[in-house]
Amino acid sequence: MSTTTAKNGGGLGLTRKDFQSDQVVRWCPGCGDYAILAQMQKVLPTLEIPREKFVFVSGIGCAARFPYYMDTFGFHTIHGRAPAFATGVKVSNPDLSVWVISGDGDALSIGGNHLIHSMRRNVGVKIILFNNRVYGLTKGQYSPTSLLGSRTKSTPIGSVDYPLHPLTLALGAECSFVARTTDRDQKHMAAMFEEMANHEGTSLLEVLQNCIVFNDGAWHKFTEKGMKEQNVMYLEDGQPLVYGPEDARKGISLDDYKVRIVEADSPDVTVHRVDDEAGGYAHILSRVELEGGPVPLGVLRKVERPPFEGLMVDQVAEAQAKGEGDIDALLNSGDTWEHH
Amino acid sequence: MSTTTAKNGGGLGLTRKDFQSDQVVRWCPGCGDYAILAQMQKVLPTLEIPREKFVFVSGIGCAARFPYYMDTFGFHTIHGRAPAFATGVKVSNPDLSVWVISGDGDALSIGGNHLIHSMRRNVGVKIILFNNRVYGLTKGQYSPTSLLGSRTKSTPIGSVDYPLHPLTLALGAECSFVARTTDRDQKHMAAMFEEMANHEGTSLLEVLQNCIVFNDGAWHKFTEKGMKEQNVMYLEDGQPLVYGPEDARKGISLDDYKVRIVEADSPDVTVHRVDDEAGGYAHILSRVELEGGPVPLGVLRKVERPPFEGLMVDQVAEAQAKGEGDIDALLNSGDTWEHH
Amino acid sequence: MAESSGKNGAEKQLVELETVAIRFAGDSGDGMQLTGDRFTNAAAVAGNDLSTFPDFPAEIRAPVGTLAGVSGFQINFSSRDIHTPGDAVDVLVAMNPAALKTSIGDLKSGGIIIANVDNFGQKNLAKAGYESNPLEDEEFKSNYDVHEVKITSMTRQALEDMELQSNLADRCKNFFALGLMYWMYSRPLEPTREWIEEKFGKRPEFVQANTRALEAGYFFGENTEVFTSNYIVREATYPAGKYRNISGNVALAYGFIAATKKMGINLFWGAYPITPASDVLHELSRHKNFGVQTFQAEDEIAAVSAALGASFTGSLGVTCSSGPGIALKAEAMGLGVMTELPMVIANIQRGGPSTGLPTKTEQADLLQVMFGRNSESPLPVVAAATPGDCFWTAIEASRLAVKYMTPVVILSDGYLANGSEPWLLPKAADIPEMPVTFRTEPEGFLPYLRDPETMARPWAIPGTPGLEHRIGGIEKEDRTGNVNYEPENHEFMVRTRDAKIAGIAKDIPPAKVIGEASGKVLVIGWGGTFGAITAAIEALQARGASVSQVHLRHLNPFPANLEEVLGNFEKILVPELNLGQLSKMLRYQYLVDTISFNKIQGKPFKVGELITKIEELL
Amino acid sequence: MAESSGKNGAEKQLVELETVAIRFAGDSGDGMQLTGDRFTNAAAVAGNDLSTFPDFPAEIRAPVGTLAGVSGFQINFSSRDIHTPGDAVDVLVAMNPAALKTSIGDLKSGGIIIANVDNFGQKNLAKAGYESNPLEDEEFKSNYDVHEVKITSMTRQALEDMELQSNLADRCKNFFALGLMYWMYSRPLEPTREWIEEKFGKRPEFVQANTRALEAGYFFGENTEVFTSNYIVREATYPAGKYRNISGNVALAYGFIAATKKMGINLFWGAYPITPASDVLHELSRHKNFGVQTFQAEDEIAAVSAALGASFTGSLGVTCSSGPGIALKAEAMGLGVMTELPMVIANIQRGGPSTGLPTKTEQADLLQVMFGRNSESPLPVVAAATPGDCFWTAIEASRLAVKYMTPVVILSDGYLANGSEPWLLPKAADIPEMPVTFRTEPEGFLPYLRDPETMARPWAIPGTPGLEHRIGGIEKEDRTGNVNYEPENHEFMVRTRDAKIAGIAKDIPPAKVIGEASGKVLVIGWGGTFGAITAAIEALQARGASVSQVHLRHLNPFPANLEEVLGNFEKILVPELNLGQLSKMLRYQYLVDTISFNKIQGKPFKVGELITKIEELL
Ligand SMILES: Cc1ncc(C[n+]2csc(CCOP(=O)(O)OP(=O)(O)O)c2C)c(N)n1
Ligand SMILES: Cc1ncc(C[n+]2csc(CCOP(=O)(O)OP(=O)(O)O)c2C)c(N)n1
Ligand code: SF4
Ligand code: SF4
Ligand SMILES: [Mg+2]
Ligand SMILES: [Mg+2]
Repeated sequence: MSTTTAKNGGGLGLTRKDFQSDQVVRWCPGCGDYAILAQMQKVLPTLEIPREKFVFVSGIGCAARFPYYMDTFGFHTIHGRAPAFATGVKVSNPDLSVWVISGDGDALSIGGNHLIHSMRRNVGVKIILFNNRVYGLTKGQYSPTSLLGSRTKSTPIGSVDYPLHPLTLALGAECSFVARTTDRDQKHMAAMFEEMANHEGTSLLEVLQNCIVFNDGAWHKFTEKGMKEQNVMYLEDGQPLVYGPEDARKGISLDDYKVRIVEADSPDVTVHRVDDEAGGYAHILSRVELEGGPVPLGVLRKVERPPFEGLMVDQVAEAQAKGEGDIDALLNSGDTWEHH
Repeated sequence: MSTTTAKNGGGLGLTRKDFQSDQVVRWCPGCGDYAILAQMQKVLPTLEIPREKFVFVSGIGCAARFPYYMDTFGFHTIHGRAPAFATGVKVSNPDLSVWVISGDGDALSIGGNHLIHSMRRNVGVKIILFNNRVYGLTKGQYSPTSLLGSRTKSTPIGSVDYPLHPLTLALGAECSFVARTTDRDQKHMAAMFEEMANHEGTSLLEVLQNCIVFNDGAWHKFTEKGMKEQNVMYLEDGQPLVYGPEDARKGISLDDYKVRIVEADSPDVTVHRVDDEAGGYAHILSRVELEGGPVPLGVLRKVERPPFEGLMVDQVAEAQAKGEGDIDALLNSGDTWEHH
Repeated sequence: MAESSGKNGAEKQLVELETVAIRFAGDSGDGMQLTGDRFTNAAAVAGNDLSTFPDFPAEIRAPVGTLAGVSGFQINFSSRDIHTPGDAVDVLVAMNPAALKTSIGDLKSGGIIIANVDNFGQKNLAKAGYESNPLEDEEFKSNYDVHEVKITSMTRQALEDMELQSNLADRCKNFFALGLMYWMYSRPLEPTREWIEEKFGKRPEFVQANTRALEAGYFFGENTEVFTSNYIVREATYPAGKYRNISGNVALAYGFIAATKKMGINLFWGAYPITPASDVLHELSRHKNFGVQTFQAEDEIAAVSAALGASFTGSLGVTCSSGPGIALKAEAMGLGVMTELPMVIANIQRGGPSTGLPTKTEQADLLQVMFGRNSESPLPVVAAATPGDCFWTAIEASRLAVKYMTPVVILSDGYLANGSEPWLLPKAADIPEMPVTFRTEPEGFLPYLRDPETMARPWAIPGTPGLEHRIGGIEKEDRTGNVNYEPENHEFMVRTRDAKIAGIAKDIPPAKVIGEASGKVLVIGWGGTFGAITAAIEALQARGASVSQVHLRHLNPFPANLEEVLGNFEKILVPELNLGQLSKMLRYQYLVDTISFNKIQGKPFKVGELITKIEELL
Repeated sequence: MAESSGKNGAEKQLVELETVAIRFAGDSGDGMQLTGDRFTNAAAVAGNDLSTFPDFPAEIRAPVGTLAGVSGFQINFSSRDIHTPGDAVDVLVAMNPAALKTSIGDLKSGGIIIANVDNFGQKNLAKAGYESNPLEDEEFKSNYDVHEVKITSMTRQALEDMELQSNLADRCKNFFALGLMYWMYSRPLEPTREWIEEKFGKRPEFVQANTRALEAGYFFGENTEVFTSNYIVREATYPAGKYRNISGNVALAYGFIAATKKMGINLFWGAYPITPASDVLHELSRHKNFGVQTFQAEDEIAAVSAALGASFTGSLGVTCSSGPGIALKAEAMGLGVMTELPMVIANIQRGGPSTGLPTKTEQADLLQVMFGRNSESPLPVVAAATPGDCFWTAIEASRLAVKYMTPVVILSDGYLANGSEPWLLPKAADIPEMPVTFRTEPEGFLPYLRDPETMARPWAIPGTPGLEHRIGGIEKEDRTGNVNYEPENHEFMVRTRDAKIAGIAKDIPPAKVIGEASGKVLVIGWGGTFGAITAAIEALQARGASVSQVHLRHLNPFPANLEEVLGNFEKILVPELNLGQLSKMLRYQYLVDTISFNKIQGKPFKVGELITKIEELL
């Protein structure tokens, strides 16, 4: 429930508190979701967008409870379908800032099709995929991102499904903005939210998120002090792919479609480019950690393509420019006759 | 209906006729589907597999009528779900040769999710995607592969959806075998069917197929004499990416993640490799024609990964090896007590 | 009454008839639908009442000459009020043996056959499963008035000097058949000539070829001695006004356009193609100038979801499909019920179960839309009675959706969707205004605070300052709409949702009894059987039988007076194209011992079937 | 009857009781489910009859101390035959104020409260919405027998010398509470000690800590003067034999394992996780040694599709979900009906509509499974009555599926799924053999040639030489199963499918009347309300009331004698946890004026509610 005083935003001094709803947050203590919520509540007031223009749409899952905690418009829909609902919202009013909150099960298992179709259409929605490699809400089954052999409630002797890699899939669906962050990296997450907020077309952000209850530590390698330094590579457009602690910097070469770890100052180090039209570079980049490298955090790909809702609205506007619809004219179109 | 005489196949002199059912083929005269059917009926008898081991599973669409015309086991299911049905079939009896027949609407629109999940699981089914860039059976709406701006029954003033590219998507879903052919290239198609028959894990073959009624000529550039010579590039593992008529051969360089057309004998010409683990090379290859190059025909990617049904069956076998299930033991497990 | 006619040729009889039914039947590629359409238009413009029934195969183009490939178009036209395409036809135009075979059972004894003998060769006869040519069978010939016409060759002849490819010439043969029928039923050629001009204007050779074929057919009738009489069906005496011929799917599209225009909001159409619903999408996609957004989604689930998202955002979200697609929408419809958002779900029913008979009609999804969702999930259901009525049903569904903040289901069917009838054009001004008021006032706003009269919650759309709120599919707290798991609140909300829908009974017209208010038999129907039932009732009432009729537009809730109405009759007959679904609903609701009369053949009722059944009960 | 007890401590009264209901209630993290489980086991081993009702929040871990986070476990145990977890509880163990608040309404007046006062600080009281501490309220104290126990601090004390982190020590406090209850109800500690050993064996410090906490609780009861009496509930006199305690979901899993083992075919389980159905998947995935394949699909549609594909290939394909997931399966279920393949669809119902109350029980999906598919799409529906009965229901559903070549729906619900009861273990040998015969003979094989008795078509699986054939969702020709669009064939097939399912009535037991065969009131129920209805009926019959009971396992078709049975009573009461769904079915089928009694609170009926209602009718 919102407060009854209208806030018109627009640099009108919105604060973090303005984005906190009156509902008690009900995630498990220590869940990575808290950090994501907090960061969102911090970033939104800085965007100079009136609060009433924000819509959060979600499916079902722990992550999907997110909209209840944001004092914006929110729609907690059904499992897997959030991108489709969000498409209806965005197309109905392209002026809104529409965010989709989804989990790895919600977005990639039951919802995989809507996800890829919203991305290929380039619907201007901002999708945050909370990837904890498990089904949290239903208490611990494996998900499409769980590793082969995962022992979970539904796979007590190990799963036999190869996982999906969300960013690779997104690139296969030609998503125009593809990025990754972690639930522990507050500043980086904030930067990603801001970039998404400003991207036209679909943006997909994978957040490596810790489910402390059912899959604790899934991402520790990339989030914990003492490990993340070696295992994380921050991406900067136009900058070389380098990572590692100051005293042991390494570089990544992606020459000839292979992942190679090289010295940080090697001439073979690949320079990052976000505007990878053909997508092959971003594809291999999305797999660096699978080939023994670090996990890339940041924007993997960002290309410009007119968003779906714009094309849709333009088409209607063009048709209307040729003459707004008139019911009588419509009914009287075609062959008519007078009967006496 | 099958004939009542059993054919055990296995080099037992099966012929094309053995694979023709008694149902009248009901596609439009001139439809590209005929050629695909004919080729399948020619290739299967050469595989030394008994006829009763073949199962054709399809969704709904013109293409999906295919199983009715094959004198094998066939299951014409519901729209978009064929890969899921086929998964149940294959896992229940991994010994069967299971083929999925699907259209661009069936496989990529309503069925996109099952498609990507069967591919990421590497279920050993052979998927043939009849891509005619239109909904045939429902009489001519645009499909997810239709070009932006397509004028169809449902988009009389042009579509505003960017298309999906089936092979790019398949690579995003990490499909272990990805190939393309056309409905006019009989020999090439036969070679592809054979390769699929022998691949373990999911194989996806896109067939550029002409719908003569609703989208005639969609692929003429790649299938008609006088045009295809310039526009088609045949892929051979270990061979350079070259194409074009004898007197005007060209090469494709994919260096540095860009598509460049070069002289056929240029040292920059990229050498094709099907075993592209990381998938970035295959990804860019799947987009060569979008970047102004020819359309690649043949196997884009083929990597080995144990198929899902094998892992599934092995897990059950292992469990059974430790002691076959006994109902009494099961019921008596846990805390029990005698009541007198 | 007969007068003599004939200009250049033999003196011929002009016989006046009251009602004529013609069936054009041929291969899918023969253009029978187009021919039927044109004839329909001519009959309409001549002021006849009429009803049509297109019937086409499931395959796009089944093999030429086969039974599976036959495409038919039946038109019934009359100088009196009629309601159906006719139980049996007076004239059968059969372009090949398969067409003859599939339609002959519907030809009246003694009826006219115009057979295109050019196609009655051995091969075609065999494809149709004829061992010998029926046209040459003496018994057959004595049963019908058989005219063997060389339609193909005469068409070719007429175009001989045009140097067309022969297959192009052959594609004009339907116009020859049409011309012949125009002569036979005294229709002017002019409107069709104009139509050809307009349609093929860009290809002058097509214009010429088709026009010549049309004229050739006409003159053939006029000049040869084969036909000794032709006929006239005079203007019907239906209400004066401006008319057009309209199919159910077009009327449905227009209805939604009109409704949203009257509401002053945009129409968002989320759909996934499926026979026989796709044409509504096609039609709407041509009218974006009304601010209509058409979204061809990746599947039915996305279609309904996007529609509900659009409704949340202040458009009227509508989704349209047929049975199998409706099944996929169930979960999202349930969310619509829980979130109490306006939305319309149109189900153009077809034969089932499963894929069933995709191009055939049926009305067997009533219980599906009533109950096909988890738990208690009530929503209003309305059904269209005739093609033109689809327009008004769309408006009524939209009105209820917005006024009561609820998803509403419309039931149409394949017969209404593709069939057509002359339709008295309403004026925009005659359509009631239905202005929408979105909530804007933050003071006192609660998402689930209900209007005391309608029990509707406020429609508060994103973008409205101060109304930020969250909704979703988990049980909601009364008034606030917050997530709430308390037992008493749940029971309260379940009963409230139920009461809201039940309460709509106060806002809909009472069931209207056609005929005496009490008596022996009441025939109660719904949906596309209206025409056939009405025709049967009229015939029986004309004979003085004690039979009355109620046709339900509102299936949930039922009109408030329905129980009383039912109580006034000795027997209640419920004819349905299913195994008795409305019948079940009447039984559990009113404990009335309905008599079900069912037909599940993918075809509408025949008037005669109904009359026979009703007579049994009288 | 009372005897004196007490070893080292004060002399205490040992009071014999017939029936006791205890509720353990605390935070989700407090381990109440485990505590309840252990107590249940102890009661079971002691030979009591019992019934349990776990009730947990929708959130994984709602904020500590809040009402939303309360997790409860109720157990009713008795020396006589009981059927429900008890309308009200005798003892409430409340680990914090929120637990007290949510449960106090269910405590009998004068009932015992064991409150962990360590958690009754200001903060926790506020979180539960208490303005002051109820334990200090005089009126409150006079209404109940309140025991303020420092469970947390005493547990910490008991573990003091172990140098555990305090949060680990605190996690043992549920064992303290359990130990106290063991003392209070005279249960031995040994089995739980052993269980702790087995469960935590790998972490010796856990074993020690939990054991000590358990003992501390027990000794606290024995030694302090707070409790003046403890109780004994003697063995119940239910049938002799070997028992275990079983929940509905485990029983369901076992039933399918047993059924397929008896059939000699593999079980293919296609499922997508959803509360409260997931546990069946979890259980089955542990028993692959029975040749069980568990497939966690990408969604419910894939789950049912893969199951049907597996059935086509000769496994028994089963899919399991809850309401919203069942909605998604509708289309594929229709394909199962059309292709006449065996398959079982288990629906573990939960509160709705939409996402509803995911962790609460309801029985409101009956009409959904009956009618939630396009067109006429009949299939058998069976429902389980008690947790243990889920086993037999699974076997019955499997039997019908394979014998009649049809999809079959099982209805269970959240209450049965998670609740448990002592279950008389059947012997494998007692389960009827159900050998499956696949068709192998090519001679005379036609895919839709039916068995004259069952009307089932042959099961002819891929891999069988000479039986190559094609099936699908388009209407099928009688006998051959080829695609067929003919009107008469369609009607024939629709009626045949209907008749096949209706014919199953011959193969199921007649409805059994519990009580007099005729009389004033018949209470007719189905599903998980069995326990509550039975308890109510027994109580009333004991008082000589003219009331009888029928509980339906088969909901479609109904038992053949049902109409006759209904006719023998003046009033028919249908209690349901919905708005009257079976009631509707009885009304339309038998035109009987049922009286609906409905509760939709996500909770089972209380026996008292039913008694009151029935008494109204007597
Ligand atoms: C149709 C349907 N199927 C299944 C469910 C049960 N369900 C709810 S959330 C969920 C998965 C949650 O996993 P994820 O999306 O990864 O979110 P998380 O809880 O991990 O944040 C499932 C299976 C449902 N609510 N609806
Ligand atoms: C649930 C459902 N939705 C829609 C349809 C209608 N439908 C049948 S086939 C089809 C698309 C066919 O296109 P494609 O897969 O490209 O096959 P093609 O006919 O072009 O070979 C559609 C929309 C259906 N049968 N079922
Ligand atoms: S279950 Fe996991 S994802 Fe869900 S709230 Fe708890 S910690 Fe977070
Ligand atoms: S509609 Fe197109 S795809 Fe379908 S059968 Fe005809 S030509 Fe082939
Ligand atoms: Mg997750
Ligand atoms: Mg297609």
